[in-house]
Amino acid sequence: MHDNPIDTSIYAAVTEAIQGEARRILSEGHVAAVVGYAAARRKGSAQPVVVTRADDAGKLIFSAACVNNLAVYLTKARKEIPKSGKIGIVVKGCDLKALVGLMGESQLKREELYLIGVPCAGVLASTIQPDTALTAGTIAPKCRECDAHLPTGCDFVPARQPVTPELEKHYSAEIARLEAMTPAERWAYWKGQFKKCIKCYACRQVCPFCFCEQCLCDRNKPQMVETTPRPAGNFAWHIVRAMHLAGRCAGCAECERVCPMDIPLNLLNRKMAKELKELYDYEAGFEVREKGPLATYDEKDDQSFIK
Amino acid sequence: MQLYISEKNLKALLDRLIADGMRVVAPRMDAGTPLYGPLTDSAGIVLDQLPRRSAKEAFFPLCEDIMSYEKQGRKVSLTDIDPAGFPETVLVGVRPCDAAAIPVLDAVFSWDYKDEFFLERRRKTTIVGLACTKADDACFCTAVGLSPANPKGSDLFLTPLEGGGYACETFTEKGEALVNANRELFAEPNGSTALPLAEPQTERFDLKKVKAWLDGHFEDPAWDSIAVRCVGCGACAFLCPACHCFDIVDEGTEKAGKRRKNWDACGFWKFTHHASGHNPRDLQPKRYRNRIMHKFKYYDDKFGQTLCSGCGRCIRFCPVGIDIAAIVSEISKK
Amino acid sequence: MHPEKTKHAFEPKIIAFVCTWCTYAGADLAGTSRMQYPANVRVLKFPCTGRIDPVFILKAFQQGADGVLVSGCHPGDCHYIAGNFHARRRFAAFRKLLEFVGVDLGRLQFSWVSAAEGGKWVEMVTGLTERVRLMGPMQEFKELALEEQWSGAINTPELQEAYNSI
Amino acid sequence: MSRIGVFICHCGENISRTVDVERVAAEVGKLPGVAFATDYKYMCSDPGQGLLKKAIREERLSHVVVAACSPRMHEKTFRKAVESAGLNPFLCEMANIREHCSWVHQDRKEATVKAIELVGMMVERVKKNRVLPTITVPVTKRALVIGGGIAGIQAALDIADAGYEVILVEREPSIGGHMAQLSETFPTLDCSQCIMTPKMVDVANHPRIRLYTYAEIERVEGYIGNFQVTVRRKARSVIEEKCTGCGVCMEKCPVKKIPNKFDQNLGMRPAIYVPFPQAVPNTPVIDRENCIKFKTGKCGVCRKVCGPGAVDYEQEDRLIVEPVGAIVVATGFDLYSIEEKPKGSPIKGYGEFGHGRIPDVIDGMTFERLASASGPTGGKILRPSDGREPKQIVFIQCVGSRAREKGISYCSKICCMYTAKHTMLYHHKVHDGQAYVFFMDARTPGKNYDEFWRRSIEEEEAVYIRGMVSRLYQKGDKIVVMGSDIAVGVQVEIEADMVVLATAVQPQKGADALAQKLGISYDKYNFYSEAHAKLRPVECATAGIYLAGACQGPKDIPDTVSQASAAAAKVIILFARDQLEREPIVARVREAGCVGCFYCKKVCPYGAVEEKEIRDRQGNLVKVVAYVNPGVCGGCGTCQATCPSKSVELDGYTDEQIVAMIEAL
Repeated sequence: MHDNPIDTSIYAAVTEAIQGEARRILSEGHVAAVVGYAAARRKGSAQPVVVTRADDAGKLIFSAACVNNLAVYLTKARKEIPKSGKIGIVVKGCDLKALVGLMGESQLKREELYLIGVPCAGVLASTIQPDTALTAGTIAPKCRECDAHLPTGCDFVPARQPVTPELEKHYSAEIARLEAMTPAERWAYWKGQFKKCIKCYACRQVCPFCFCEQCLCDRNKPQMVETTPRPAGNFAWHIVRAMHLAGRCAGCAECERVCPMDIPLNLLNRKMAKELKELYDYEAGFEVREKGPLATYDEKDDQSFIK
Repeated sequence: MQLYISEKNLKALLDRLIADGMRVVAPRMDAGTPLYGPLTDSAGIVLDQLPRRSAKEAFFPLCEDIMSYEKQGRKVSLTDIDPAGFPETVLVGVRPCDAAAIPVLDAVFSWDYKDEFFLERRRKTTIVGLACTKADDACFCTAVGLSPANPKGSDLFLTPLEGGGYACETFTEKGEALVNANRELFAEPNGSTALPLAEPQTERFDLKKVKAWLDGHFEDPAWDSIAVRCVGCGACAFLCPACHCFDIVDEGTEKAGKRRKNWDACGFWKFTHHASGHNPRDLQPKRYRNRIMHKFKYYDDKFGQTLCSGCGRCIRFCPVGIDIAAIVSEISKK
Repeated sequence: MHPEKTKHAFEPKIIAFVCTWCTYAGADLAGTSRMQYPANVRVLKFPCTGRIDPVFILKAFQQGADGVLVSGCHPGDCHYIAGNFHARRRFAAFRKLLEFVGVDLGRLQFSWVSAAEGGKWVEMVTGLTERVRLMGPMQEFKELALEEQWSGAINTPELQEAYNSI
Repeated sequence: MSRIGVFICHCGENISRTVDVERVAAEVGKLPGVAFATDYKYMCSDPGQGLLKKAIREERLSHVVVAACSPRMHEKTFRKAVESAGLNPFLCEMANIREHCSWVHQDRKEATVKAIELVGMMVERVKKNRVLPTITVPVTKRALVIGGGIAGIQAALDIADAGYEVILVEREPSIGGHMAQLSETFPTLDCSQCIMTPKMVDVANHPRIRLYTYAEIERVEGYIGNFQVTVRRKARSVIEEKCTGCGVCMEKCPVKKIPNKFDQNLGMRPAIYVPFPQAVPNTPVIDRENCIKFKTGKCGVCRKVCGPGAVDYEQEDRLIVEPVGAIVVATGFDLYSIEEKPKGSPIKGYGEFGHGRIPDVIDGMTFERLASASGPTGGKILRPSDGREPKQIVFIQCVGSRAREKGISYCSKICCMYTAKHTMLYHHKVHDGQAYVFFMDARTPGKNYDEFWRRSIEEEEAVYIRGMVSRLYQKGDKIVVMGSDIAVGVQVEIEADMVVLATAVQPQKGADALAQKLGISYDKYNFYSEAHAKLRPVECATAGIYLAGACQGPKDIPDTVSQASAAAAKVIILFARDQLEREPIVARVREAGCVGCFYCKKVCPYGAVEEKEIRDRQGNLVKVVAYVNPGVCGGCGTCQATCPSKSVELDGYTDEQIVAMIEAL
């Protein structure tokens, strides 16, 4: 089961199409730069790249190792990317949801972007060596419940149809498992996970929605969240992080992928997404909406929990 | 002293140490992640994976109290942490890249100011190193002049043997003392050959050339292209066996609290952010430049050593795939 | 003659976050009406429940609260038009999060208490105090606060004492 | 380092009886930053405030905490005192150790410990308090009066006579309210319309009163001195400016038999109508539900006969925005109708009294219409069922009122007096008739009220029976009323021709919805709440909004008029100033941290958040950040709780202040 291969044969053609489109829009002056993926030293690996010359378009690739959500390079990590002109960006369906959210939060303007969508069958899980073949066992957990293999509303999408086998859903199963626990068991589970946290803030830095210039958790007057990586401070940080992403996170799972301590951060995000869907019938990332579920209200909202 | 210890006896040794009240720190699974930590018994030890965090935390904790304060009425009482209270420790299963970084850190912690928090732990800890038989393409100890069998930093070094067990060699008095106190668990070498050692694939850096380039290229457009992708987290520095920057924070309330020392990372925006609001390292490439400079130039300038032992953690766990081995290799070719 | 007071082995610390217009006034009314309730509650006044950041609830637990009460104006009665509507959503989400990380929601009570509901205020405070008294101290956050990373931990008698005291 | 002064009030014995105030002062005196701590019998008294001011000067205090009653009571007092001693008033905080401590706990030890902690919390909070400058805002010197009954009319006339413009909004087609429906008024028995209609005309003719009848409040925005009120002028179908009030349309309207609400549905009116002949404005309105033109498209008689061409079938609702500086709410009351239980009403109903089932069981207001010379019977008391004169009439008091088991515990206040009046009016009109009154107590406090009540018994021969009615039922054309006379201890059975129920006074329907638009509070019966039961009976807790009349609680005419004039005086006081100082509890944006996600703007209930461009010296756009208009900000702080980076902060309730309090626990 776990070694069932997943067909990534379209990625070669997708790579070629991305290169062609990038070359065209750069040479025709449509965009000032294209943010995409390029091969790196390690076998099979890929890393984010900013291409500004048409001649460099050949560097762009797409493979199962192209795990990053590049949306982060359009907001807070944007400082070094050419400011003038449109930016082209290579996006998977999951990444696109973040862009949609960022547009709703006044961080991006659609007209300033050129979206190169990627038909995607899935990418590798975080702990897997980059040269590993994509299988049911090596695929990233988020890809198991992907509903956006083909991004919509992009300026360009290579005409390829990814083959996407039905996979067991990871997060839904994990949420159900945790929900079935007693509060004490859940506490013990999360305590064990959060204890590992070293406050490297990789989760925050890669998150497209953690675009604040000064994170609340970095402030010391008052210190809302302890900065020390002790169990208490870690717990507080992760609760605050999950709460700040509630109703915004569309599940790119970058936080979880980059966590060097393997903390299942996206599980918290998915749980919140599930609750907000149940409470307010809201799902992030499908359309540009001015107000998220926690920025608006309905007079008839559920208040069964309020006496 | 060259000896042999079987896997069984190694575990017996650990159990005996634990029973004697010694703190035995070794890689074990912690909520699904291989991490160093105190063992409760030898069964928990995990020796087939490189722990996610390096061994430095046994001497330079992720977070430690250095002082506490308490206000009673108008009186404030301060209590220093006494390093004498640190526990005697045996650190087991330390890979050469982790072990080699520890003596490198001695330099900075005993330079002008003697950091008793670090040094007392150093004194009280016996390091049992372990040679590597596996490497992936992020490993590059050989590129910085170390090797999968280098005992640098180890008091006692274990090399896995064909047919099981370890060749055991002592390098310091501490190592010898550990062996002598438990001599019956060790045997004379039985002539088995060592397992084939790992062979990291990276070519050796010319560290002199690297430093020479760095000496002259504080300002260089290359930094922009190297670090354009850096998102400014601290994963590389925190996983690194040699990075040792820390931040001191006071935490608590008006009534009572602690002064604490935490790991810090030069990749953070806040690292050089002045109270005035000015930040001399205002952009990410300047911060990443500091990481490379510190490892391959500043530390060399000051202590004649390189602040990198090639463990490859920063490569494996960089969220955006920054590859220090590739970068330094590139520099060495300039 | 005062009625005999029952002594309890455990007196929980209850923190109440209330809005100034309704619940604070309701609590004032309980006072002017000389109603009686357990002395465990400490009230923090906010202009509006809309001002109550979930972090404060977290912080209260971290600072040793055994129970937290959050109370404001009934829907539609908000002095600031809609602050309590926003708060309602925020709290609905936050309590789900706390529940998911293992906080027993029995310790967290939300209520609408108007300026006219002194009796309801008493009922809320008494109910929560009694429930939390039965549940015992909120160990989780207190333990967490004392816990160190293994590498930074030192086994001092003071630390042990602190552990034993919770 | 702060030098905080802490002042613990005994409040006579109100606090010191339960809280060991000296101990509290001693304990908080030890807290870091506290330079001075003392206790005093009455902090709010002159000597108490003197003590405070003296300590500020002599001890060079930087902050002040007064531990006493609720800040809702005396925060202003102490802040003013602090200010007069040269400190910024916002460096003073109160710890509530009375309402929240001494009054609600009996155990002295527990209460003392709690008081020490409450004061300790405020000490930590006040350390983080900042000097806040007062914010001044201009005052729009126009008032809005909601409700055109006697309360609204009086308030509008008083304010307008003082020289200010008034917008008077009335839901019905004419002003006048309930008072216009009454026959004669107690305790003088002068004709209600005779004293009311001149006032109505005064309103119509007043150069500074703009009257919107057949209109409702759609939306209220802004704050004291600067409200923006949107008024919905419902389509009248008659152009007021053109109509001369000749009445031809009403004469010619083919639909004539529509029960007239003004006459409690006893009289009839056409589909185009004024509710009563003296209506102000004397402009008809088309009742679109009953008009043939609107129902079928045919007819159009009224337009044809209207000389000035005032009838306009196409007219639509119009929304008018009026800037005003103050609002008087005078929406009045309604009688509880026990035939139907209004949705959400706390009253359980009085099915046993047959109202709605037995035609000759009526309520007090219907009796008023029967007794009124301009009423449907021309002032004759006649039974609705057969038009006969009732020879035996029973009045039942406290129907709904003072009946906790039915859901209302308050006294409706006016029924004793109007029932006495009814017995008199009855006796004057039906000389051979006999009136019986079932009552619990007669409540007659008021000038000449008890004399009036006695007259009804002694001179007008009403028989008062102390006791309640258990049941009544129709028997032939009689109504059998069964009750008890508890004074004598016997069961009473009266065969009556008519029964009049003094049903409870309730707020108008929709009072809660209006309160929500205004942002004012109301009690569980939907009566509007005053800011203080004794000392601020006319003001709402929401600044700039005042109450007049029965919308605040049951009231008779003299009380209503007094309160209306009082509310008008409050408005005039406000308008006497050009600038208004407002509490500086407003949100401010820390631009350095703002990333322009505008969550604050999305949640701000006041629309106070604007987008502001930050440009560098060359004029290049650096970023767009939020800006809070301090004049518009209501000070709720929802923006701060929502802001992800906490780059907007509510002065007076900063995170630092709140966290300091939490950490003090």
